[in-house]
Amino acid sequence: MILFDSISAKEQSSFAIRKVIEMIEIDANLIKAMLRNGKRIDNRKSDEYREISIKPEIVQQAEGSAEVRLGNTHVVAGIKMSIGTPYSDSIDKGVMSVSAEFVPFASPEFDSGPPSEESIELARVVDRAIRESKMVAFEKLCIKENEHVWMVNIDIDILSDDGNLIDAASLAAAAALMTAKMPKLEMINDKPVASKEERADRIPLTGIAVTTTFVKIGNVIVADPGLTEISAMDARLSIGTLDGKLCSMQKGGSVGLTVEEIEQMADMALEKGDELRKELEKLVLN
Amino acid sequence: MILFDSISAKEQSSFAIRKVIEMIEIDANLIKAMLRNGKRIDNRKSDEYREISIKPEIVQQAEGSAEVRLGNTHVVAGIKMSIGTPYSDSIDKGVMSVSAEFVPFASPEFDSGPPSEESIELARVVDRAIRESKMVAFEKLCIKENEHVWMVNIDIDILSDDGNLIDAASLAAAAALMTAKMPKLEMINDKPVASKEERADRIPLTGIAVTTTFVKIGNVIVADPGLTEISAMDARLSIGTLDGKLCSMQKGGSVGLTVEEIEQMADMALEKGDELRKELEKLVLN
Amino acid sequence: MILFDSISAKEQSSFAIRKVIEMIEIDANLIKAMLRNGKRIDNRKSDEYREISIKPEIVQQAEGSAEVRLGNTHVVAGIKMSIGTPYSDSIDKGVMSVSAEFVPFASPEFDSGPPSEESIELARVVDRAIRESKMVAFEKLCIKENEHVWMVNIDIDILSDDGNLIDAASLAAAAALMTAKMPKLEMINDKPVASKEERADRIPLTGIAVTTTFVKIGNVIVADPGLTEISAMDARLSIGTLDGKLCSMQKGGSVGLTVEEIEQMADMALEKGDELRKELEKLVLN
Amino acid sequence: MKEEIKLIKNNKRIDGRKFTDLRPLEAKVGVLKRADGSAYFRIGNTIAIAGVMGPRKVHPKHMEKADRAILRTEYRMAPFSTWERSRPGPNRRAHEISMVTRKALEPVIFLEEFPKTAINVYIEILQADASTRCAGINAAALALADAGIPMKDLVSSCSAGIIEGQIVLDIAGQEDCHGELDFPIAYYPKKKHITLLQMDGIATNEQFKKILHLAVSGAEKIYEEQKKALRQKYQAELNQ
Amino acid sequence: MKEEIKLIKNNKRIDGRKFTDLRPLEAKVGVLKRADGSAYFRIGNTIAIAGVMGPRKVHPKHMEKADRAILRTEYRMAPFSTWERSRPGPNRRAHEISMVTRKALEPVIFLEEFPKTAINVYIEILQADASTRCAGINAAALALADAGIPMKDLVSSCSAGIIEGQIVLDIAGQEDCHGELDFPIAYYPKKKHITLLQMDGIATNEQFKKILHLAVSGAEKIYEEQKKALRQKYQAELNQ
Amino acid sequence: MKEEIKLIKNNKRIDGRKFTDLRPLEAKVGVLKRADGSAYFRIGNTIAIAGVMGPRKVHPKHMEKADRAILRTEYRMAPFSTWERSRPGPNRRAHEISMVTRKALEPVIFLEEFPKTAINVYIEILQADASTRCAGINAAALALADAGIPMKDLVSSCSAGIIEGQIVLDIAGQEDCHGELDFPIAYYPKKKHITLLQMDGIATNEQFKKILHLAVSGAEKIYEEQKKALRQKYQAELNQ
Repeated sequence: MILFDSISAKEQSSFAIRKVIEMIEIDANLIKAMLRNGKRIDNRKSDEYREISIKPEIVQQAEGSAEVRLGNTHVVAGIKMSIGTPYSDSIDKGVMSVSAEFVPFASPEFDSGPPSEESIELARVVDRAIRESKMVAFEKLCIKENEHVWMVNIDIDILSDDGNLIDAASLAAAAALMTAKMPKLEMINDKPVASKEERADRIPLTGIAVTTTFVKIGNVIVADPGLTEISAMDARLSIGTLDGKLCSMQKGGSVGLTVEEIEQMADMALEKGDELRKELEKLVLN
Repeated sequence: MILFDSISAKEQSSFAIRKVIEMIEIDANLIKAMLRNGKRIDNRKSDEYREISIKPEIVQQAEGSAEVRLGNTHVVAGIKMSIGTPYSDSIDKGVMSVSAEFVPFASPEFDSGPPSEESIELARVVDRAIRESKMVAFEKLCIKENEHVWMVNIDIDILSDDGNLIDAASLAAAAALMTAKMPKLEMINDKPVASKEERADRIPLTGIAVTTTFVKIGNVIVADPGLTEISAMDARLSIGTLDGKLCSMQKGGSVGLTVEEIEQMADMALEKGDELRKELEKLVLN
Repeated sequence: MILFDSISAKEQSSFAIRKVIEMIEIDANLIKAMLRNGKRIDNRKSDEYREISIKPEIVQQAEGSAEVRLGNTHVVAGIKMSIGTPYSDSIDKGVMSVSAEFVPFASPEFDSGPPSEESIELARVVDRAIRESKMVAFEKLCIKENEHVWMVNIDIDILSDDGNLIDAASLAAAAALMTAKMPKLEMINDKPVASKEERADRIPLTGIAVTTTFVKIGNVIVADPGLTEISAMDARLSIGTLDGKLCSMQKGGSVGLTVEEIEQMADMALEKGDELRKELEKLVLN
Repeated sequence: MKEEIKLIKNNKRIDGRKFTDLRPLEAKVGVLKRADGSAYFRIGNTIAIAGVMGPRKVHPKHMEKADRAILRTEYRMAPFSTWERSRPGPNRRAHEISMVTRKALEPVIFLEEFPKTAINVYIEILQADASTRCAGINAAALALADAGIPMKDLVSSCSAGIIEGQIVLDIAGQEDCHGELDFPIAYYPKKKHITLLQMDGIATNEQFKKILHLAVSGAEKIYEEQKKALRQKYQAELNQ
Repeated sequence: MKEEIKLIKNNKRIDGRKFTDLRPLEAKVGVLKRADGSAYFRIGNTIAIAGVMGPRKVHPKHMEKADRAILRTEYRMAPFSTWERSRPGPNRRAHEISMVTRKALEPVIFLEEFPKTAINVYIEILQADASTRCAGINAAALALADAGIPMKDLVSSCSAGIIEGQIVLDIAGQEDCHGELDFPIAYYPKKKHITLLQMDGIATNEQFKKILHLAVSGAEKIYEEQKKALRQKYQAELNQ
Repeated sequence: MKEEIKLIKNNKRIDGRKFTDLRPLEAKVGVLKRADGSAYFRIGNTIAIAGVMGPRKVHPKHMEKADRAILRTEYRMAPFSTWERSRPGPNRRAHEISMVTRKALEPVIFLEEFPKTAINVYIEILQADASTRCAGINAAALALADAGIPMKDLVSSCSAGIIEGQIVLDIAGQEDCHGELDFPIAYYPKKKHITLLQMDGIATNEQFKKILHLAVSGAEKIYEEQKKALRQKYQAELNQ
């Protein structure tokens, strides 16, 4: 319908059709019926992830950054570092803060406004996977005990939500941490100052934590749920892992899980977590 | 109606009846008619308070705390102290701040949201009774002139609003102040720091201010109005007193008071204030 | 209708009539039709401003202040100064901040709430005219490089909006700057402190920037649009000038302007700007 | 470091007034073009402008009352009205003053004449030198009258207090920070009703009663000035 | 500068408990006069009060569901409940806990019995000494029952964790700051479903499975105490 | 302490461009799966993504117009897009840019085709290196086209300015902080209308006119690139 001289009527109609197809809602019952027969809506195996693309260092202004696509889910993580004061209960450690925001075009359901419950949970789950795994050597981010430490701000921009934001965001945060360069430290009048444009060392890491998310739909457990699977899910479990250990968990969804189901997901998380870590390491070796 | 094996049908019905009775609204006209005949809805005398219960030191984490029940009105006051900088117009005095919040279950009328007009007024009236009576020796809460003073945060949690929150909150604040223990003062690198868990002296007090509240309904003045009396009231006057003197007043309600009515309430406040003070002193002697 | 013994029935009716007349809406089409015949609704010439009244120093508590009436548009600007720290990218310069607020009685359309788009734009346009013209010698407002500078807060109170707030506010800000007296600087414990009540020097100015606003209605361009003209306008251009030069511009309205129209407005702005500057200078010589 | 300030010398106050004097005052009605009613009230260096909008539809609708108008009041201080710039936006003090102002005015307004509407009263303090809530109420009562809202009477507001042990009328300037007691009231003269009353500071019962009567006498003086301002406005309109 | 704190001595925890002991606990139902249902739950020094309001009309209306009630939960901490005063108003942590609390409770409530209404659950933490979300959920389940909301079961919540390498039940006090792993769950006993699960800290898969079973056993003990509290309340009512 | 930065050497700008060169640019249409229309626009190191949602129902309803769609625009900066982290949430600058962006786009959209709806345009600046509002408008115009919104034309936006006395096109990098004048415009090419115009900095009338013409010529170049991006998108779709 766009009145633009170079676009023909035919083009316009193909365009309109695409929009209609997109609007057909995939039925949650269909998904459940297919799963009972061992099929996912996009033919993936139950523990198979969608195609993953990870591009680090896409924002020059940020100390670290990465764009992650997980199928049509699309997030950007950016890291900004500055110098601040430590918390009084950990005077010799750097400080980290993780935020996540839906850009309003990420999803038709989204309305602009204060941070949603979902983005708060997302940020906190990503935060905990990093913090609890001890993957960042925060004790090395102390500049002067009780006075100056590095502050690591990780911001997640959600550009497109097609399901499983938690894993996408956690991959993006990890990739940004792995490739970030800290601002050069300068001393001005005996006070440490972060150089605005000069960068120096990498952020000290002890390993790479990733999150793997599973949903239970009926009696079936699948990994990396897409948006339509999430709309049909009963329960969700996101599990952070690092080097063969579990480091954080968060259950979602309004149905419970049995002990056995949780144990099964923990087993799968350790396996899939290693695969995702390999993807990330490939990236750094490049 | 709860589907719980140990609860019988009979129990359920007794429960339902209780709820219905509670829902019957007591008519403001009935209250007025009764008062014209010298009767209050709960048979109290015009200057009689409901049963008062005061429990101090109920929160270990707080420097001071007290739970007050005035009939079914139920509040908790908690005091937290920290070290801060004095105001530029009183560089040698401690700082006090009073806040009040309705916990949303305090009243069916209440909706969660920003602090209501009523809770703002409540906090300010309690604040002024304490501040203007000079019951706290703020000059003794100075640590170093122009640099460090004690900050006294008094928070009022309103758990159940059955009328006359002002007097309940002011009793709770007074009881919390009377029984509070200040954090121990430590010097770290020549800077005063409040110990997190060790406590030392009491807050220096010069007396005990209490607030007594009266409402005018038609031509009758009654003390300690219950919720139904408040719904029928024309005007309200809350009067702070200390040691036989008046120290603060706040009128409420959308009808005026005559000079004579105000004078009568002031006389009553001085008398009832002494009674409430005795209740509080009993508490401290225990 | 007011039931006040000294007001007669006749008075009441004359009063009611006035209100009715005010409520008659002037039709945008009428304005356009008149303009096609070269007439403005209030008979002004196309480049003629409404009557301007400027009263400086109307608020004793403010370092500088001025009340401006432009026809029935009515604003007050007030300047408060304090000592603060410079921005890290201009460590030897004073800091300025401009805010504007609609007092809710300024316009029947206005509803109380967060700052409106219109008041944000107003403040930013006034700010830029002052800042970009370099009329304030901010380098002279440095007290100690990288440590202490003067902060200049300019607040615009909009009391009555009858159109062209931008020019009225910019005149008021200029008049307040021209007549302001800075607080006396005192040193207390080697720290500079602004005296609360004693005033000293004037704010160092290099010239006087003013803003002149034009609207296009159909094919006609008029200066100083009144409220009804604004309701009929296609596009608006506000142009800041100082000493024969252009220093800031802001386009408004939802219709575009041609290059020629913009050039014409720039020419007019330089001419009208000089006239407004003369009004302001008259004020200072008084 | 702190100098002693003497607020009373030779039975005169620091600004030359006697104990029971009001500051010079000025009242004007109909000062704003676009409000339904408006007024300016100045007492000494305290300046209030009030504007009335309404009766108009209530937004949000669930706040409207089937049998009467609701009165809404908003008290604000211009950021430059005080020695230290006050941040725009209401703080807890302004919220409380808005509320007591509303309750001070409600008794005199025939709210039942305009069911399902809101009458909005906005008060802007342009310059604050003590007793700003009183000045605001005085301006608001005039603005309501100017808006043609049916009223039983005006409301007149005045403060009294104690400075250096002496009971005085209309606290101002240094008396505000260094005085011992501040006592603002609002008064509904025809009915002799006190519609606002606040007290901050210590008084014996005897002192209190004296202050109360003094404040009422002050409000009565202000009432006369308010009526004068209204008459001037209507006289001017008749002469047009 | 930091002292080493020993959390375990002689197979005893710092507060004298054995590894699989809960702290002393207390549960009371019907503690608030003006809520539709309420309960008090204390475990050691952690105190939660829950109040239920509803079912009632949904405001704003666009949030209502045609076929069932919506459950709303709000978790709050009293400002004086923690060693450092916590600012009033919800932060991100409180938002998250409100959300997981809601999801922990939803599975047991017959929401479909009250279409187009809201059931509001408010939790106030009066004193915070670890496992506050668990205490809040335990109080909330009792308050829902007290409000007469039809439920399939109660929900019982408990934490487990690792301190100094040892798996323990119901983390408290110093164990909270100095322990290695915190693991709160909520449990729907009749269905043996875990309705809340969070983990913070590092565990091998084997350790994890032990902790999970221990936490469930703790929740089962709490379930018995909750039922006792409910019975007491209804017994008291029958005796009136 | 401040070093002098030379922005122009040998008639070349600090990044090697000639005075009237644009930075290298890249435009892509249809980059977001879940938006109704979307586009990516990069010019040098400034990257904007725009997404369009709508036409859709207006919420809150009282903002809807009976005879046309309303256009809503929201300009945001990713927190990591600038040298100093920018706090999330709109500040006054972002509010103003959202507003001028809306007014820049409105003239080309057939809003009357979709009465009682809202068309929402969201712009996210991923990387900010001057002229972000221009990049945002360029992306937004493409995203509107991608969403199938009927338009009279695209809108093309570009900045010009003065650095070291020299008039240049498309201010970038150091030129932004150290230049003398910044002049962004938006342009509706078919009608030769300027729909956004802002100027910050001092110019003679003569200089101003040169800058104005230069900015228009820049916008015309960008217009060609935008059309190219649109053609690529539709060509790709036809080939599917």
